[in-house]
Amino acid sequence: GTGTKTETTAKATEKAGAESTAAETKTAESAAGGKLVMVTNAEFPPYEYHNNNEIVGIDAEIAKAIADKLGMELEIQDMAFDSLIPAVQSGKADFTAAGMTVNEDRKKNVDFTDTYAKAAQVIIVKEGSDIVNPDGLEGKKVGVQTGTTGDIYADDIKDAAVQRFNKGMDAVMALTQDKIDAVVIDREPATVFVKDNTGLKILDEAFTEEEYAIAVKKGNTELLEKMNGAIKELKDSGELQKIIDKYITAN
Amino acid sequence: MWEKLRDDFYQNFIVDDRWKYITEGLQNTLKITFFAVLIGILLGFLVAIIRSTYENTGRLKILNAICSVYLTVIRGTPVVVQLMIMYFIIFSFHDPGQIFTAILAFGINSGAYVAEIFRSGISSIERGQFEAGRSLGFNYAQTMWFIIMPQAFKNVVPTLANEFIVLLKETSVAGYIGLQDLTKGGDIIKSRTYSAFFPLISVALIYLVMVMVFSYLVTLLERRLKKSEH
Amino acid sequence: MWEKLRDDFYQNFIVDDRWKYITEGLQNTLKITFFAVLIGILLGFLVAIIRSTYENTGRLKILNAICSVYLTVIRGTPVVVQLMIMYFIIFSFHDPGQIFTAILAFGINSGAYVAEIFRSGISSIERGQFEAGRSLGFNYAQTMWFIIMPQAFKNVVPTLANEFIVLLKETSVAGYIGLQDLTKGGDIIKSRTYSAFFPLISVALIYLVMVMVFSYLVTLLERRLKKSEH
Amino acid sequence: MGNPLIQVQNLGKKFGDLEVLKDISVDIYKGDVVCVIGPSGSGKSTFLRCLNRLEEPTSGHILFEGTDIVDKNTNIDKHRQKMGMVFQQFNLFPHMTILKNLTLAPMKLQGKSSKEAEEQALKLLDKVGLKDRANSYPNQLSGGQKQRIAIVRALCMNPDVMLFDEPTSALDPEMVGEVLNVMRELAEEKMTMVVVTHEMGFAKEVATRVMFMDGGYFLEENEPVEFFEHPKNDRLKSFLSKVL
Amino acid sequence: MGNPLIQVQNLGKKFGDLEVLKDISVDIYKGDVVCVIGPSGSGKSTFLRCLNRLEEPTSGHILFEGTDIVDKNTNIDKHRQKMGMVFQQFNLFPHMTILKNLTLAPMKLQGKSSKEAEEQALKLLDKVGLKDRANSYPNQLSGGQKQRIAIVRALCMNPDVMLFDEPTSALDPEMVGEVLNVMRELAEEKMTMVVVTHEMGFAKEVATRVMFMDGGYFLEENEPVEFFEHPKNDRLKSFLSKVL
Ligand SMILES: Nc1ncnc2c1ncn2[C@@H]1O[C@H](COP(=O)(O)OP(=O)(O)OP(=O)(O)O)[C@@H](O)[C@H]1O
Ligand SMILES: Nc1ncnc2c1ncn2[C@@H]1O[C@H](COP(=O)(O)OP(=O)(O)OP(=O)(O)O)[C@@H](O)[C@H]1O
Ligand SMILES: [Mg+2]
Ligand SMILES: [Mg+2]
Repeated sequence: GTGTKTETTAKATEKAGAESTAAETKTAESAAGGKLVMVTNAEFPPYEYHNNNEIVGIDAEIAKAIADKLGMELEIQDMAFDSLIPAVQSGKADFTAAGMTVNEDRKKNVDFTDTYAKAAQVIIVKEGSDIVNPDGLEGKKVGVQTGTTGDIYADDIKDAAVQRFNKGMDAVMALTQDKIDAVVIDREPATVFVKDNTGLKILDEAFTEEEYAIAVKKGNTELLEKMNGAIKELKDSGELQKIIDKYITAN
Repeated sequence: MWEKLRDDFYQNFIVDDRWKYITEGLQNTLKITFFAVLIGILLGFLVAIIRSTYENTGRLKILNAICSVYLTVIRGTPVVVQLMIMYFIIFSFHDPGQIFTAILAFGINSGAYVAEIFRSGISSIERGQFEAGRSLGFNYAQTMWFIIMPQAFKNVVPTLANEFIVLLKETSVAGYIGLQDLTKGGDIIKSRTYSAFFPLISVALIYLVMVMVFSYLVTLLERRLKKSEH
Repeated sequence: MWEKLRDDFYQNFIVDDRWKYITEGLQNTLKITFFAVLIGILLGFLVAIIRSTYENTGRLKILNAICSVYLTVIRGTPVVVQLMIMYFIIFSFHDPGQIFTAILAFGINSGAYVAEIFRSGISSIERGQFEAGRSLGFNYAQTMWFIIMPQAFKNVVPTLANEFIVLLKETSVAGYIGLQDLTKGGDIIKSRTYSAFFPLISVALIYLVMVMVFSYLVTLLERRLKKSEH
Repeated sequence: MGNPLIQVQNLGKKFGDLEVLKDISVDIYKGDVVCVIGPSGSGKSTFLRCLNRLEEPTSGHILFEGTDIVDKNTNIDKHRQKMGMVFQQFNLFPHMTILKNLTLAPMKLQGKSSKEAEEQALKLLDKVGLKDRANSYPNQLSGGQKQRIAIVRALCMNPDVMLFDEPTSALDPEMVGEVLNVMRELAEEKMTMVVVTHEMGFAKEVATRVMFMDGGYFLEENEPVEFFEHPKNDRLKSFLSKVL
Repeated sequence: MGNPLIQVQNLGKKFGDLEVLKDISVDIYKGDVVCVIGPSGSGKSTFLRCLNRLEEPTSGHILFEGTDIVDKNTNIDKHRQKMGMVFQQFNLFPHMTILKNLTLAPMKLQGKSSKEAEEQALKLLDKVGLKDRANSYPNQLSGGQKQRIAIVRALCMNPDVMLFDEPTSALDPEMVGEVLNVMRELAEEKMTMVVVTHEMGFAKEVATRVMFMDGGYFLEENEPVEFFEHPKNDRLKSFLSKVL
């Protein structure tokens, strides 16, 4: 994939690094000219969001670290969450890192790397809400972000009216404006949302628990293995945890 | 290949009753379009009357000024921005429901275009008709009511019916406020199956069929109106 | 109150250079609109010629049929669905870039409406002009080229210029394929500051100002064309 | 002769900078058939339209039955009911049957019952030979028929004066006669009429007075024989030489 | 008299079910000035337009200078260059100056240089008294001037026959004369002309033959004096009684 320079991109500053890796990637079907194209939905702090006209966040930094290890240039494109997997499938992007939970449906369509973070779907409500645990969602108006795991599981809540927003933030805003009763969304962005908006809280009991991983095109084992190697290195060196800590605690 | 198509179809529509996203979305799309058209016609008619009266007689100056602002603002901004303003700003303290919000936003938007339709309908009636009415002794309002309006209305009925088609397509951005319309219904399926082909194409086909059917009805209507023209 | 507004303004535009989301988005919006209009005019012109020729002479039957399908499909489906089909289905194996995809989708969409503009421009030229040309001995193509087209083109220039305004507003859904246009620029700010008012209103204002400026230019153009009419 | 039915005093009319009527004074008496002739663009229509204020005069006064109808406070709608007007383009109401065209104004404005209004309409329709077309729509009639209906429509209000603006110019030559015949009968019944026309034959035969308008003035006025046979004004002479 | 310039043989023309021309045969010779008169809708225009195939005849043949122009294989564009046509509505090209209107066809179709074409155009313009308007645009002219230009435009192609369809019907009465004068001069120069007209005076004075069309046939044909003074056909008699 290529992108014109006016696109919302965050380019890794590193030029193509170690010659040997660069030569290798040339042969990989996924890479064009040593560039790795990542797609994400940059409305999902702290994993990915816009800041200073760049897409930043945990995923962005991990991806950059991986790209550095592979000696490739990283380009990040922003799109709707439910478009991410189709973009990877179609080869428009090499991979997606978007706080994406591993589940069976998705596994049918893409290959996941080793997981790099634990996550949970949590419930945000207004302070003083009568919803105190996941069972309380029954029959309520529940806001989710289209295509997220929260969206998919919310389908199973009994009698709930699920409202699907293009962005998690729009769902939170609808909650603060009393348009809905609760938002089901990943824990990390939820933490940020609650911190940034007064009068919101996260219920103690999580809605579901799961793990995040990076997804590549099905069958692209070459890239998958390389990324797994890089992730392992980052984990072992503690670099990965540093990145997560930086965002989760700094925020 | 055939196998794959069948499987894709199964995944996209049958599993988990996913076709319901489409049918529910379609219902909402039709509901929004229908009521928005009603609001649009009402609003457009009022605005057209006010503006025609001002142009012909110089009366209703303040109302006319308000109408001008309304037309400029609504025609000067994209409907999706209007929809978001309605949802996130105007109804930020009270929620009348997404569907209602959408109906209101699209209705107000439509009104600005319908006003132009009515106005051109009125001004397409020859000046001589107006003069003939006045010279018989009818005043301005009587002339408009007995002579101009019935002719103007008949002229614009097909265009008004067309406005339904225009709005049908415009409401496809209703998903911006989390509302599950037809387009969003396809989006949701796409987000479940990670395949774009079936959901997008079937949504497009449904719009296409609806537009073609309504266009055909408009043609019938036009023909009937023409026949009743003596 | 005043304090709060100032702070909100600061938060929404100054902090982290957030205003840049707007200016960059605006650039993309203008770029997409401009090139889409060019494609639309080109395509619309071709389609109009083909259809007029078929109607008048019965030639170009197959091309005319293709044009009919094109017009029906494009006018029968919402532009946002077309945009997504272009992005997720048609360009699913090769990505020419979001901007290019958007330009193409909006251009193809616009072409279907521009074709109608041209066609009504051509048919607004009195039949007598065509007959005068033919009776002097010009053939069909010569008559169209020397006599009909120059008049038709002059008639539709203001409407074509208007098409720019229409598209400017339509491109506001470009965010659907992740492209950062003006509307999406405001959205991003909104997602950073959790306040809808400033980003949405300022986006609306920018559209409004652009539309008003372009409308004014179209009026100037119309006046100039009228003046050059002898 | 008594008081004039219409007294035009120093009438002036400008369209922007264009001074179409300059200083027109003329009295029209009951029973007068005034024919106005003149070159195209000389202001004939404008003059006629000022008489019932379809055009607002810029200066001067028009007294109709003693009331100054140029005065903004005059209820012009009331007075227009007494002044029938017939247009070159007929201007029948296409969305109504002939009968509805004829009865609308009497019913809505004079409060006549539909029975009364229809009786009168049918009587007048009979007189112009179109009784059988009462339930047709205007577009089903020929030009000549339309114009006769338009005359009847005006007559249904029992006007005191009839204003005609080139009533036969939009007609095929064969249909001119039938319309002129109706007007001729009206004149014989002593209807007061002001007729802008290019039909010199009609003017010669039917008019009590013929007036020549050019450049915003009435340049000559006379009874028809003298007017056509011994014109005095040079412009009238040259005009007549072209059109006769 | 030699061979006819135009031979119309059993010409028929239907619009859908409406049979407008039924079975028309007529020969037109060089120098003929044929005036066609008849009631509205009788098919006069249709007949004239068939002559240069602006309407496709449904049956019959039209031989022009020996070639059957009804034949699909005939290059009608070539033959139309030899048949000038003048329309009721002038149909000048509004986006071009008068000179451009006149020189376009000679330059593009006859390959004349712009100098040649302009010289000829100016000569003809001078003849109709409009040389000073060469650089005007059509909308700056009066109706009579426009029609004279339209005649000149056709003449610039040096046609062998001129077809006129009610060339004066759209004109103000004062302007009729100037156009008829141009046509009269053409007739004197022995131009072959077919003229559909309501101007009986012109027909009487200028025509070599007058033909009366009604119901899709030519019902009577004669030289003008006999035609107008001793009409034989009843329908012609009634027609003349109305229009004269
Ligand atoms: N509403 C108007 N605005 C501007 N100018 C006008 C208007 N109505 C008429 N005129 C001008 O006033 C002049 C007189 O027009 P008017 O129609 O009275 O002439 P007329 O004598 O009736 O001519 P005709 O025989 O062609 O009907 C013309 O130059 C005309 O262009
Ligand atoms: N293109 C057409 N389609 C259908 N009917 C037509 C068409 N052109 C003419 N006609 C009909 O053919 C008949 C003859 O028309 P034509 O114009 O030849 O009459 P005309 O003698 O020239 O009348 P006029 O004096 O009014 O010009 C009319 O009834 C007319 O309605
Ligand atoms: Mg007039
Ligand atoms: Mg004719």
